[in-house]
Amino acid sequence: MDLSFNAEERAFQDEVRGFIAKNLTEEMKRATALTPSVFSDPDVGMAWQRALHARGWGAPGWPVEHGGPDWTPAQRWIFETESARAGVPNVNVMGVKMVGPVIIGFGSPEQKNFYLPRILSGEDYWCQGYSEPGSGSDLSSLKTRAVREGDDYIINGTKIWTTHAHHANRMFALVRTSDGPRQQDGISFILIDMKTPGITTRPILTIGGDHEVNQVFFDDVRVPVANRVGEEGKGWTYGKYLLEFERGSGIASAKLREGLKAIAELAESDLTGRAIDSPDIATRISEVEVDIDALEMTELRVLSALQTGQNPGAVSSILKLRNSEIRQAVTRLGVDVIGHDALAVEPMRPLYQLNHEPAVPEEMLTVVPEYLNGRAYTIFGGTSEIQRDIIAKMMLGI
Amino acid sequence: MDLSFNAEERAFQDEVRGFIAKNLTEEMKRATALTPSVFSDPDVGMAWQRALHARGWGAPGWPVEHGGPDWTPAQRWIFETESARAGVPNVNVMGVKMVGPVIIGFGSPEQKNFYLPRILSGEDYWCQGYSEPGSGSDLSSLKTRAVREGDDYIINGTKIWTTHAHHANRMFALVRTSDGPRQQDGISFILIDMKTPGITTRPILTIGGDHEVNQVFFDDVRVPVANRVGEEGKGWTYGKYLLEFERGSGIASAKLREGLKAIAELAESDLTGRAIDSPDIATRISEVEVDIDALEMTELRVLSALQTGQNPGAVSSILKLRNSEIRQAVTRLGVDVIGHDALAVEPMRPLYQLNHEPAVPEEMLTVVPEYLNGRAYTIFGGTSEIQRDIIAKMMLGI
Amino acid sequence: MDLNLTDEQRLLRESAERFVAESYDADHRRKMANDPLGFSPTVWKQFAELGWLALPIAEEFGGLGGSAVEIGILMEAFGRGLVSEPYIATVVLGAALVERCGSTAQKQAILPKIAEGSVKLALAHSERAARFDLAKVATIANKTAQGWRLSGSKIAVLDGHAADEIIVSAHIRDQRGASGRIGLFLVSAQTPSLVISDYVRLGGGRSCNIELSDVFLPEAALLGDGHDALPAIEWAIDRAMAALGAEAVGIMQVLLDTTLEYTKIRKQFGRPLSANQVIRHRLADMAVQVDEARSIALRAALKVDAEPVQRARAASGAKAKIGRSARFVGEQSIQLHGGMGVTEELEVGAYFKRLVAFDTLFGGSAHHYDRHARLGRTTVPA
Amino acid sequence: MDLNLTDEQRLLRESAERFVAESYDADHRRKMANDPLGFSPTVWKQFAELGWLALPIAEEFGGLGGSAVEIGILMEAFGRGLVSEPYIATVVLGAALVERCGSTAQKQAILPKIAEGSVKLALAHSERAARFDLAKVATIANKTAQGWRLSGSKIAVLDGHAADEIIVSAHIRDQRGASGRIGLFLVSAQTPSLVISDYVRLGGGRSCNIELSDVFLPEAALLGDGHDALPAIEWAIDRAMAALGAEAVGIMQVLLDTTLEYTKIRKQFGRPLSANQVIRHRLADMAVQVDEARSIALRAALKVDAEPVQRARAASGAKAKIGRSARFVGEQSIQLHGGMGVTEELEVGAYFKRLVAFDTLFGGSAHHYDRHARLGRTTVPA
Repeated sequence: MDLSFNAEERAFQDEVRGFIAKNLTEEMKRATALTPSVFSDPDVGMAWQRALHARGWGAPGWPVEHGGPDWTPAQRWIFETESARAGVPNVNVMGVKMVGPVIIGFGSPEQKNFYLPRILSGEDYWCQGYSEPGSGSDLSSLKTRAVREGDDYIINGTKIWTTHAHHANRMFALVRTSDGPRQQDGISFILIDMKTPGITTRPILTIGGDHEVNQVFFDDVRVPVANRVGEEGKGWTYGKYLLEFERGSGIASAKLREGLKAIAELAESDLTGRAIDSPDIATRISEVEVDIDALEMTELRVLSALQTGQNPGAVSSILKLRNSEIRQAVTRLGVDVIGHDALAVEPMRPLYQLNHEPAVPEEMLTVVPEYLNGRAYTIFGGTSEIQRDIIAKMMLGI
Repeated sequence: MDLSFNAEERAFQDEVRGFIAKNLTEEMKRATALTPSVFSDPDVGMAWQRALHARGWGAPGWPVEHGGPDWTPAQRWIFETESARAGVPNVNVMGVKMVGPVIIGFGSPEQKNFYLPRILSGEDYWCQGYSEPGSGSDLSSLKTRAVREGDDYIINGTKIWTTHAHHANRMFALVRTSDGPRQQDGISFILIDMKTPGITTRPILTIGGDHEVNQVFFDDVRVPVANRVGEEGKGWTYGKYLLEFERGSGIASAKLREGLKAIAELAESDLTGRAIDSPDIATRISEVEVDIDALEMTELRVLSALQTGQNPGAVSSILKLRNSEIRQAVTRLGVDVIGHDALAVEPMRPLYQLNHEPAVPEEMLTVVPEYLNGRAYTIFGGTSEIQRDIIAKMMLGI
Repeated sequence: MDLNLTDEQRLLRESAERFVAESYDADHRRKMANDPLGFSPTVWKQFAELGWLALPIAEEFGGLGGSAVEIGILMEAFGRGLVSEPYIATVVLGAALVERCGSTAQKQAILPKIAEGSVKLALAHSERAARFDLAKVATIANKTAQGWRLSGSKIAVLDGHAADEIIVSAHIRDQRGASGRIGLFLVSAQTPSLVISDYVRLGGGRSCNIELSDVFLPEAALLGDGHDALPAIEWAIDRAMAALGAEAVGIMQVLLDTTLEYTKIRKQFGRPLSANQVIRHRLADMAVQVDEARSIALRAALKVDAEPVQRARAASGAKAKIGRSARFVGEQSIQLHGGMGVTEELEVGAYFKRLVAFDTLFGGSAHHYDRHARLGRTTVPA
Repeated sequence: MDLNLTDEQRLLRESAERFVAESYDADHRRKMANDPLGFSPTVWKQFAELGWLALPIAEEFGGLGGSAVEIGILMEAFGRGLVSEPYIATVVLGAALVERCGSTAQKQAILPKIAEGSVKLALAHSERAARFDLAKVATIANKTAQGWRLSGSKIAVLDGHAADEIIVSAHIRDQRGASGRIGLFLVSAQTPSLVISDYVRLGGGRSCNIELSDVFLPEAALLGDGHDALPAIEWAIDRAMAALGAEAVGIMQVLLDTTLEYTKIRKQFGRPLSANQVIRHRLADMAVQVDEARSIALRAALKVDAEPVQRARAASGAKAKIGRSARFVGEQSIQLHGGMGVTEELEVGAYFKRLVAFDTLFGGSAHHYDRHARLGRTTVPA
């Protein structure tokens, strides 16, 4: 057992650091720091995607033949950790980490040839059409329907919580193509051009004041059958594959640590009247830091298991649960640290392009929106209640 | 609205204080303080019962015609509060507060004449036979059976968690006299002389090291039918009446406050290296104190409502839930306050009659046993889980 | 000893609840959120007509001589509607400070106007470097030949943008240098070289930061006679915290009711959310905390006129405990509403944000548990 | 970077788990609880034969040169059986301090004997007035012509009753008065005027209080050369806390397994307890906390040889977090066992009590979060 990196790993770490130092501009860093939602605006995120792609690192998790860099789990760890430390923008994860792997696993050769390079290069920007009003955590009850008409599907219905639908030119969606005996049967996985006639997008503002998610309406939207990934009615399987693909590659601790660091710096600053000297702030920072330490060790244990080809077991729900809870603890600590200044709402967006003097120092601008938006961490992607159901069932057999 | 007492209430308060000052000996106080279980040993508790009875205060909640003092709710509040402040022993609540009201409400004239004076005087010491192994919170599933044989019942079965069965000369018990369509039908309420042949008692030690509860076995125990209270098969109703009788008369905050005070004094003492100066002890004391303040206000709101004949609503589950949780918080705080000394176990009982020098100062002797025994607060009398079920159903309608 | 409402109190509650139910709805709140004033002058006039602005003011100054319990009844109703009128700033803080510290002339000049709705006040006390320490004031009032010269920066001034007069706290520095006393100064909002930067306040209404650079004031701007005003500031803020606690109870009650309703209707996996025992217990815990908050807020109100340590401990205890339950009830209301709870589409978020603001105002839970503890020590630490 | 067990580590785990499963059961524990020694000398001999007493000791002194990770593997297995042998006192604290502070002669004299099982040690450091502050030592060691004279009171000495030699910390006072240095002194348990009062320790084993009134010791009783021993004491206790953390993980795992089993079997209202979603989620939370505790205990073990601040933060962080989960898992195990959990009839109580003792040993969660915080400040408070 050894926590330290070997010589090759250290060399790779230097390489990543060098790359970031060369490519990450101050503007990108500032824009990322001043983004109170999970995703970077495309102008910021895609600039970084292009830099990564130029270096051959555009899709860390993909197989080499499709442009992946062929990293070991430890290398991915190092890459993610250094990226978080440096504060790089978020790339379009719906493309790289979500639809990409599904196309690689189940897409036709034509689909692979067409879509994958466009994801890598940043030419395409994807959004995900899974949730619907009325089918939150119970996704299999979805009602958006695709009816076959010749070589096309005619899609009617609506999707909700569609992150960056207002930026995306493509959507991958789960739609109902038939009514199976079980609800999850009869769902298909479809790729949709967002410029197709009949698609309209309604912004949904978060309580933090951000426009990140949308409701998307489909009104007789005609999509070629060729845009279906894999078999008709098997979409549920591909959706689950996507979840499994993600499992075990969760590297969240490094970002959490940076988030905590920013809050701790505020707490040690005169801007907050040195909140760190107030009762409980210092120990709460320690509590969260230790929680992050534990999460990091769990991630590393999973990584070590993966490295030797072992199955890490059903820890993905633990990682999801704790990651979301710790994120909320960090953002809540932020609100408590800035004290009086938490009362000031800055409604303008993006925060990195304000054209007036804000009521609070710039370092505080994202604190309250991140806390408010962060309530979603324990809701989206399966609520904490559902994660506990899963842990009880999968790990404990009850 | 007024929190303060009026002139009559102040006069009564003086009367109670005078009574306590005259009757409560230092030995009784010390023995009470050194009792780490809920109930005083009978030699201590019954001495206090006799003093109360001599003053006409032997049964505060009873009607005047049976020897009650005819107090207003405010007077009962004052009496309970002053008693808690002074640290008086616990009397035999199974007699005064439990079986007494049932006999008053449903007993025959003979039963009233025979039993009530003996409860008041302390001649009888009662224990309660409700729970059975296998029927914890689900009391209606009880299996101890009383079969009619002439003018007697023949009782077979076993009761558990019988507090002070090893001290009591009488037990009131719920037993099954027939199998109704619903489980709670066919249960009868029986008064049993503990000296009846066929009764054996097995001590059950708590994790705190105290002998407070027992398992009681009934092996062809012959009890006169005349010892049944009320109708056969209606015992469940009487048991429920008992709970309702208790409802609203919950005055727990004064005792909690005294418990907290003892811990706070330890925390401010050199014996604990002034634990109060340690991180979090002082604020945790405040947290618990404020919780007690809130509980007290809720108790007073209930009292005020009762005073004007209003129905206080379904707050009894809230009072039970919070009382038990706050008690546990107090005892846990105690363990954290005494630090290193929490490691020392004193196995001898009673603690007020130790014949050797204990490993820790006397003020600390009950701290760990009270914490350990106190785990029962959220279990007995309906677990906290069941209280939450009740609150959801009764208060919220779900 | 009697905690039942009097008949008058019951009537006040009914009329306040009715007014709020009739005058405040989602549309009104959205309008106010985008309004440069953040509240409705018409409603303020109605408050005056209903006697609410006169409520705590002594009868000799045109008031009704009401107690903190009545203020609490009003505030709980305000909470139900997320009322954004500057009641705390003007009536609970402003009028109280004028009444306690002001000269007779000042009281006669200001209090009747507050009662009739023609003057609004605000208290500018907090400073960024002081955090929640009320004794830490860096703003200086220099005694000059003509009066006073004030310099300093104030933040988080509740409703300062709407006030006619702002009560500014400053360390008094006279001919002999720093006096060690804090003074309260009545500063007209029209005073030149007073820079007020207002902003939308989390959860409704507006607050502002104020820059004072060499603000010249007449002699009479000092409220009262120059005794140290810190005890009065603590007293007034304790009253405000008791009132805000009652408001928070009203807010929490709405969230509890709304969330309960939602979990009964919303179906997942073919059955209502409330069929889940975990959700039933969560709601039970919310209900328990709302009930406890109601008890402890009432206690703080009943203790506002007790001796200072008792009063302060009751106010801080209530602020701390309600702050904690407010966060719990607020966060769980969002959680149980699922995705919709995190959006501006429902009103849950607005109520939640007001609770977050409540917990932050005048210091969060940890600050007030600590104050409660420090005031409660029977001995002084070595 | 590799957190998989090596083959040797896997073997160690298997043999330790097997030994514990075969040698420890409820009867054995009950016997030990009433035993004046509190553990079995036969088992101690077996520990020696298995090489476990030699595990962390350097090879040159008859040891195996094992790391904290191996100690952790052993301790987790010990936790599963509630082992009460004085392993922490003798091997983790005692041997480590001798090895770090002792002269070569002292090491040669003591360490091989520990490894072979013929000498047991204990550390007498805590004092009542010091609480958990390791730097606060009131015991005095006066330098005399012949050697040393020690006076003071020690409490909570782990396994002191069974030790052949007790390592006592004291402030060194020489000819020039107080030196400001803490010394460690080897005191034979047979030394006259040493009063050892032992007691049953919560959760198993025994501890003692020790009175030293004018205890005369030879010059050579001082461990090492009289450098301030505080850094060594902190280092040794950090190692002990890492080891105890692993033990706590073993204890919690047993409680989780036992409670899970019980809720599947125990029926209430006609169905197993585990049919309640609230109970399933409670168990899920327990499982999550056990998993987190395992991670953070491993981290503390992997950091025992890091530079002091990193080591201490890892040890305190682990102690604090595991202390908290230990209380949660322990208390919930009792709660879910219902009435039976609060009695000595089941073993749940014994495991729970050991966890309470764990949280208390060397300071509770709050103390260690505070130490973690103080060591982590990047700037010094004003």
